[in-house]
Amino acid sequence: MTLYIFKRLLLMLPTLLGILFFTFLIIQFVPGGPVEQLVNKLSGLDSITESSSSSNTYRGSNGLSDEHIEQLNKFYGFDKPFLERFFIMIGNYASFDLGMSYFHNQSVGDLILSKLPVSISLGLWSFIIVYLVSIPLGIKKAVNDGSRFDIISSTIVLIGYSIPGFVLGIGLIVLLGGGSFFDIFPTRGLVSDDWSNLSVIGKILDYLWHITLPIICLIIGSFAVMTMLTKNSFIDEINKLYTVTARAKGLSENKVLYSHVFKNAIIPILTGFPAQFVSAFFTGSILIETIFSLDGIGLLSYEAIIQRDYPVVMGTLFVFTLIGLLTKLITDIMYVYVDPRIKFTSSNTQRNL
Amino acid sequence: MTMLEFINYSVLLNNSNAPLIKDLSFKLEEAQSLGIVGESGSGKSLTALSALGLLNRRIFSTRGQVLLNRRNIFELTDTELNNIRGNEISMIFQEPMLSLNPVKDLQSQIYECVELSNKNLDHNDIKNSLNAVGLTNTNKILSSYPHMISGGQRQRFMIAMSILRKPNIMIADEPTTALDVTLQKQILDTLNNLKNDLNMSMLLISHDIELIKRYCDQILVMKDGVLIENKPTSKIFSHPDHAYTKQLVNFKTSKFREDYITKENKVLETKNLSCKYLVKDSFFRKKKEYFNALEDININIYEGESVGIVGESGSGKTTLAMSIMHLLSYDGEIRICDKITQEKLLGDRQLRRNFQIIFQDPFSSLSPRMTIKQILSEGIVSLLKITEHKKIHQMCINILNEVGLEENMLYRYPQEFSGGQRQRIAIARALVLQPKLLILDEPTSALDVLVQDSIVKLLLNLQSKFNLSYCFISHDLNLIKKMCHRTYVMKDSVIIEQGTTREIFKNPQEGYTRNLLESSFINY
Amino acid sequence: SISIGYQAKYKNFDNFDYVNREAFKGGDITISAFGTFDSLNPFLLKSLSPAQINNLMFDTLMTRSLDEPSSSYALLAKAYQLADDKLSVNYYIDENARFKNGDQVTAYDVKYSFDLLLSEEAHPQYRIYWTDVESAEVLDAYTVKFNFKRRNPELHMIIGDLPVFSKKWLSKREFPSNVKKIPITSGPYTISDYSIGKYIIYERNKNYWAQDIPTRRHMYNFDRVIIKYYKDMTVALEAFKAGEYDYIHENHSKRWARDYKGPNFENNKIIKTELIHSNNTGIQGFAFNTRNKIFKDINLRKAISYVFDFEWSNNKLFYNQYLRSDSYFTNSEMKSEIQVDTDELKLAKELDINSNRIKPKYLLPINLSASEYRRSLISAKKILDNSGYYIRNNQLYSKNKEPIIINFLLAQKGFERILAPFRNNLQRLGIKLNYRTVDLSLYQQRLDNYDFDMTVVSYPQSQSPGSELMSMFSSDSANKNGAFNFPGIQDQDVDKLIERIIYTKNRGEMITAAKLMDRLLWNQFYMVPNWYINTHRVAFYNKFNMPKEPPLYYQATNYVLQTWSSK
Amino acid sequence: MNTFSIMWKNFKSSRRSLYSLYIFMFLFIVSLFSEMISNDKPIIMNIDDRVYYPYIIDYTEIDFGGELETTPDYKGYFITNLLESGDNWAIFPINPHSYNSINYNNMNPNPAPPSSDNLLGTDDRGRDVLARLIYGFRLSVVFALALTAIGIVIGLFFGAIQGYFAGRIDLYLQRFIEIWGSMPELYILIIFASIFEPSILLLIFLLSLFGWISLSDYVRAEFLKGRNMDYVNAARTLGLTDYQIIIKHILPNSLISVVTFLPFRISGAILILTSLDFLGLGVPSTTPSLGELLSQGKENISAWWLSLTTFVVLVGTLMLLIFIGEGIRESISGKSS
Ligand SMILES: Nc1ncnc2c1ncn2[C@@H]1O[C@H](COP(=O)(O)OP(=O)(O)OP(=O)(O)O)[C@@H](O)[C@H]1O
Ligand SMILES: Nc1ncnc2c1ncn2[C@@H]1O[C@H](COP(=O)(O)OP(=O)(O)OP(=O)(O)O)[C@@H](O)[C@H]1O
Ligand SMILES: [Mg+2]
Ligand SMILES: [Mg+2]
Repeated sequence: MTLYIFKRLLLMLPTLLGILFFTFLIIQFVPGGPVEQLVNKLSGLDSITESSSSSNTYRGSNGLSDEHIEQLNKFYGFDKPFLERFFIMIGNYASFDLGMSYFHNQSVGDLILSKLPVSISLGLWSFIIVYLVSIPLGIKKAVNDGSRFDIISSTIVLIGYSIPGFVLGIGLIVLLGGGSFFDIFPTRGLVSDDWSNLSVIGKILDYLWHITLPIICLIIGSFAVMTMLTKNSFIDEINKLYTVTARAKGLSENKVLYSHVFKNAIIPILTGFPAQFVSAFFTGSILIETIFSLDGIGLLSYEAIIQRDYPVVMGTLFVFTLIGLLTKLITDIMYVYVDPRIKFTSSNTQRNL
Repeated sequence: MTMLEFINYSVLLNNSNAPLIKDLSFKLEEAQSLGIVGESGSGKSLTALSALGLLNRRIFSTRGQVLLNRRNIFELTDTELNNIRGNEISMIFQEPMLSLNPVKDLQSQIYECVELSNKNLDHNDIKNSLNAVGLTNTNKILSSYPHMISGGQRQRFMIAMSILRKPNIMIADEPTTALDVTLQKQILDTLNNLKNDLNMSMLLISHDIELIKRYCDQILVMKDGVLIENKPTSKIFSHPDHAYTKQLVNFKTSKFREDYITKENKVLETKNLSCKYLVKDSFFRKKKEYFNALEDININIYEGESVGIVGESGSGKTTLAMSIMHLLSYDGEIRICDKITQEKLLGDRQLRRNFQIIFQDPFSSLSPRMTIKQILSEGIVSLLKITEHKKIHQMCINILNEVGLEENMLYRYPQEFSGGQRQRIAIARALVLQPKLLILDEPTSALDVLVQDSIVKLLLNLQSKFNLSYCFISHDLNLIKKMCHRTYVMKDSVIIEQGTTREIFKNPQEGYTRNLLESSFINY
Repeated sequence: SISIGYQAKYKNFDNFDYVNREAFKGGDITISAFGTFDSLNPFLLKSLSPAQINNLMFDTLMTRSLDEPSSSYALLAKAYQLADDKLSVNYYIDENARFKNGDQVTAYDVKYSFDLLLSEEAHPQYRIYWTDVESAEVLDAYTVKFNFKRRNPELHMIIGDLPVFSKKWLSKREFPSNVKKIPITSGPYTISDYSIGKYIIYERNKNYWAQDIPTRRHMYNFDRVIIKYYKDMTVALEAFKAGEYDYIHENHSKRWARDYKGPNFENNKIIKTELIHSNNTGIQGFAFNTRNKIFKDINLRKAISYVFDFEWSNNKLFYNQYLRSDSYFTNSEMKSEIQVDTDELKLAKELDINSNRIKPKYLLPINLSASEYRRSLISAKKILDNSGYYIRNNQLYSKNKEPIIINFLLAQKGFERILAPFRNNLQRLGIKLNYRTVDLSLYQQRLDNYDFDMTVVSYPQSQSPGSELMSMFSSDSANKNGAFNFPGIQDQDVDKLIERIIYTKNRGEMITAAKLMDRLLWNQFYMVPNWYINTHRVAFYNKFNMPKEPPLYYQATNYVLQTWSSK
Repeated sequence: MNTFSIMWKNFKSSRRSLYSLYIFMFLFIVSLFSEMISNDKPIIMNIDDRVYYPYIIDYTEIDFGGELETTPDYKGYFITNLLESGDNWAIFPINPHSYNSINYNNMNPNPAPPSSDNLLGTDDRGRDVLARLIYGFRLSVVFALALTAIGIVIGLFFGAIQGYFAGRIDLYLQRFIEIWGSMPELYILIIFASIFEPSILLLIFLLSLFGWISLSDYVRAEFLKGRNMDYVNAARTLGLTDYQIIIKHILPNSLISVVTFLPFRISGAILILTSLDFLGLGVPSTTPSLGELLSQGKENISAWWLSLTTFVVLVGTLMLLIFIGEGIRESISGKSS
């Protein structure tokens, strides 16, 4: 196991390098880079809407001259050859410098850091709530498989799953945050504008008050998969002989479920952990973030992709994957902890003779 | 005082309404020990489970009453039931292999009992009860996971868990199938002592008539889900009523096996076979701890020969079998049929046709998502290369019949059988291939004498017909005596004695062997 | 004052006519902005600055009036002097001008501002804007001289738009990187509080040096201007209805018609109104790429133009909020009438333009009912029939047997709903139109390489069009990648007219040339004209006073912040 | 009785799953005949005592005495006029709109609320929502089934190999998957979009490149667990090949996650079209898909008939799929017999 972990940690380096390289390579082929984006903005072509009311500025003589474009290319560092740029980037990464954003006047590292509060707020809460609700619910459904409770709760979580996020988000805002019905919750941000002047309790309440709606939107769709997964993995285990033993010992039903079946059934749930974790904390929900004007890492990386802000794309990707790889390793180790029969070595024993 | 009473109790299958137990009525008095014998599949285990209210309601439905201390257990609330279970009534399950939680270490599993107990128990009690069942190396056992200990050790651990809390009623479903006679005796004596000291009542299910005779006051005989006889022990043996009972009682053990063997072709030869398990993998230290389960084992088996392996529980018999089957990594050399070595096997899986095994734990060796038909036909297709559906089907039916099962069971899943039935399925799966060498790891531990006898006859028959070789691993000295030309005795990972069965039984050299034979109920 | 080609309106004035002389100084206004901001330096390429920062914080040398097409009046510069050779201009800084910190505004600050804005670190838009300005020179503490690269009648006015900030704000080195330092400026407001990406509060400078000069009097009345950021339009509107901010400007017909409803509208807490304007709205339309073979035929372009059913679209898609574009200079005095006027004829003669081309403008069909539209369709079909087009299996072919299949390039999904009925109608003539919305960058790349059959083009125009017309309509630009001549217009007569528009000194002449150009372009069917709106759709809480009449040429939000006041 | 018929028997024993399957199949088969249910071409038409079959035969307007040489707009001004005069009549399908036909005669601006003409209203450009739902259901389901099937096959393949062989194979395959999975999917999609015209097939191909990754992790975990079971050893002794062991022994015991994710993957595949639309990679908006309707719902929040109807269809589909999935789960675990 020690050796295995060591090997895995070691292999992370080439993996990361590979990921960075291929992404970097692919970026070369993406049509339209930051320069095009800029040209687009400068020429006002990005703002053609249904009716573009005019802007009466003098708009330069002939669009962007070649000279200007060349300057821009240099500005973004596109004048250097591909490999050189790649190695410069790797060098910087090695010294924990994720580079500067093309469009924000900030280093990628700072940018990510500045978005962390939102991401952690949304991620942490939704992550916790989803697991805290789904697992007991799934277990209960497994125990009562086919009962009315099972069907009704299925229906509810599935409806939650299918409600399009924007409908729910906007719906909640219109209903609870807007001027049309009730004006109970705020419509944007993580805290009020005058947050810094509040008392400690006031700060906490204000914070909770702000994140209620976004968290509701975030989690409502996430219950279904987790609940069904829990239910299905439990159903398989719930009638095995060892549960009979446990019951014969006089363990209460909950004890049987949570301390005996749980460990046996947890593996599929555990498997989803890294992806859930990374997506909860980092990918987030772009939709919810926009609707509630929250600035998280999810939105950052998504916008970077659309705007061709390559340093941010690479930087966020790097951070995501690094954390993803680590959590994945942790889950793999957890597998062994959860089920001691699992081994990663393919020793002779496992060879099919 | 009546501790447990069944009144007109029936068990039905939910989806087919077929009765598995019909109108069962009997009483278990205080400090009484009641034995249940009966055909494999006759409903003994279901009866036992019913006493604790543990039948799965999704599969079975029940009629009638089960009174525990005069309270109908079907009318108890969950908390009441939980209080009763383990404290008042305790159970030892027939399948020790699967009755332990595979992903929890044994320590936490037994500590649960301590916590739930209404008596004040501590670590010493645990130690004592483990010692009582012959598990002396407590630390090693407690830190293990179920898959790391041998079949017999698991079974003893189960027993230790149940006696730990000193219940008023003990239900033991085939408690000693995986144990050698010495241990068997030790454990049943322990139970008996409990009975005498604490007025414990006991329901003992077993197919071992001798054992029942020795330890039970009253005996129930079951067949096809019906109670056919309920009498005090002495009466059963003197005046059996039912034909089946008569057969049971009058069953005579046979002689030593003495037919002549030409010791020509070696079917199995091991040279310096060793095998070790990784017990502890330390994260920080480089050192790993291993446990040597086999050390320098040299055995031979010739064509047409039956060889017995007896030995202490946990001495490495199963490990030996698994390494012969090339399912474990080992050091040393194993040759099968003179030519099959590890390398050869790597190149050609078909060679496995020559040697097969019946696992000690039949249940877990049967895939839970496959029907019996699929399980049986798999080997036929892959090793015998028979693809004709009709033919396969016929072969499946034939072999099922030969092990005493019925055709209509072909489409059921392993979890829908009784312990003995599963064991026979495992036997059928191996036999249908007619391998040159067949390793049988406790093949008849869950079978009653009659079925066992018919299986033995079948094996002998096949042996003489096809010149097969058998390697019996068993605690049942009777079986060894009946079947085996030669016997090896194992203890603590090594072979301590070998010779013809007669030599060993008549004139044991080692203390362990002598002990073993002395404690057995049979006179040789 | 500076004005291009006409007499400036104001002389010795107290205040602009469009301000409210009774305006009360004080109170707050809260407005919304879309997206985010991440820097307080509005001049960088790599940053997003907060909304309105330029207007509210930075005084320019000169300031424009909103009721004239193109006139600048003194602000930081009290006077200017254009050199005789027209290759340089001197600006004389007002000695009273003060930065917020009390420092005088000097020529050094002006030069410093100019140099930084033209440096490589600054947003390239400034370099583009002042391409023709060579350098700035300090003549003395209050005089700065700008040298020009070439003569251009607008240039001295354009440099008057230079925003000025204090040298003390940022050093040259800090300029590209320090984005958190509040600019030291001489403008009417300063930043009192902000939170990146969430809100910014501008506070009125009570000691604003220009408080009482004519170009500022009775303007910038709110004590605080608060801007809140939203990332979603729908949510922003809901927030407005909930009273989270006071004023909103809408530019979407569907939302304007459907979503501006609710209790606060009914009880008149919110006023929903349209402010009329005279901005030159230029033209927007579905442009044909005449570089493509099929679109070289004007008849096809004409027929397709006839098929577009503006009235239906306006009625069924736009809630009747739009007017049909009828010129390349819609809603302005440069729009040519249908009939030729004599000035145009004279100009045509003068520029040697073939008089055959000086014809009345083609009228586009107006379809008030389904039957009228059918007539338009049939007349479009006649046009095609007459020029040799034919139909096989529901597909139209040109004389040269080319199938007429059009790929319409889109960057905004919003246009799909407009194209869908158009597409179905074209089908009736056997013309296949496929529209496809692509990623913005990809779109830009395609535009740059003119890789499309048709696309939506918008040519906004200023009140006094100038050299930007070159890039839009001149023959030179037709083959230059990255220019704005999307239809591929190559017309020597148009080239001549552009020249005239840029270099004439007389606004009247300029207007005539523009009209003539409009006529020539219009009759060539380079695009299917779209629509325009001559009002700003705004809604606001009923707590503001405003001038009686809006000015002529203005952007809604700027105007509100400049001239409105609290009740 | 073979495996399949046993499974089917088990499946049938769960009523809910069986009915769900029936309903789903019914809806799907009905939607295969969308053209007959919802179309703007009349089935039969009588004009000036001549009978026409526009549904089968492609007439031009000339055939009806008009001027245009293309297929007439049967709901348009010309034909409507014809039908109103004399004894002319026409029989339209139940819902007289096709997925791309625009109701030019609607009284209300678009998106227009439900009316007798458009039972579920129109979308933002005047197309009939009901018609788009019917056609969209068909396309989305086919698309989703294809995508899901491919994703599951590939995911099972990689997951099984990793989990079963473990050791080095697992170590390297996992690294490969990590690299593969971290590719900027959107960029790859954009690159392809700039090279090819978007189409359903292209989309299925592109999305399949990455769609399997999450599943393979689950399968891997279950195989890691499953390969140590005794019955796997038993199968080895029977000389089964690795492939047979994987397929017959471990796989049936490792399907929890696959079965669980199945319905969600299908509905996810339906929705994925929405999120790709704006890149110009989603299918062209002329193709009817539920995703397209939903994204219209997003643009037109106040037009509740857009999102509500789509939502109902989605929930319904998802429920049916979940119940079917539950039946499948029970049928492989052989719970009832
Ligand atoms: N889940 C099930 N579904 C269907 N039949 C079952 C199921 N469990 C047990 N049976 C049947 O019930 C009968 C009684 O089973 P039980 O386990 O009580 O037998 P037993 O007397 O303990 O036999 P053995 O001595 O072999 O253990 C058997 O015939 C068995 O086939
Ligand atoms: N996976 C494992 N890890 C560590 N130790 C193991 C493992 N499997 C078995 N052992 C140990 O190896 C020894 C031999 O086990 P084995 O199963 O071969 O015994 P056995 O002779 O078959 O006993 P029984 O008669 O009880 O079945 C036991 O002491 C057991 O604790
Ligand atoms: Mg039994
Ligand atoms: Mg053993």
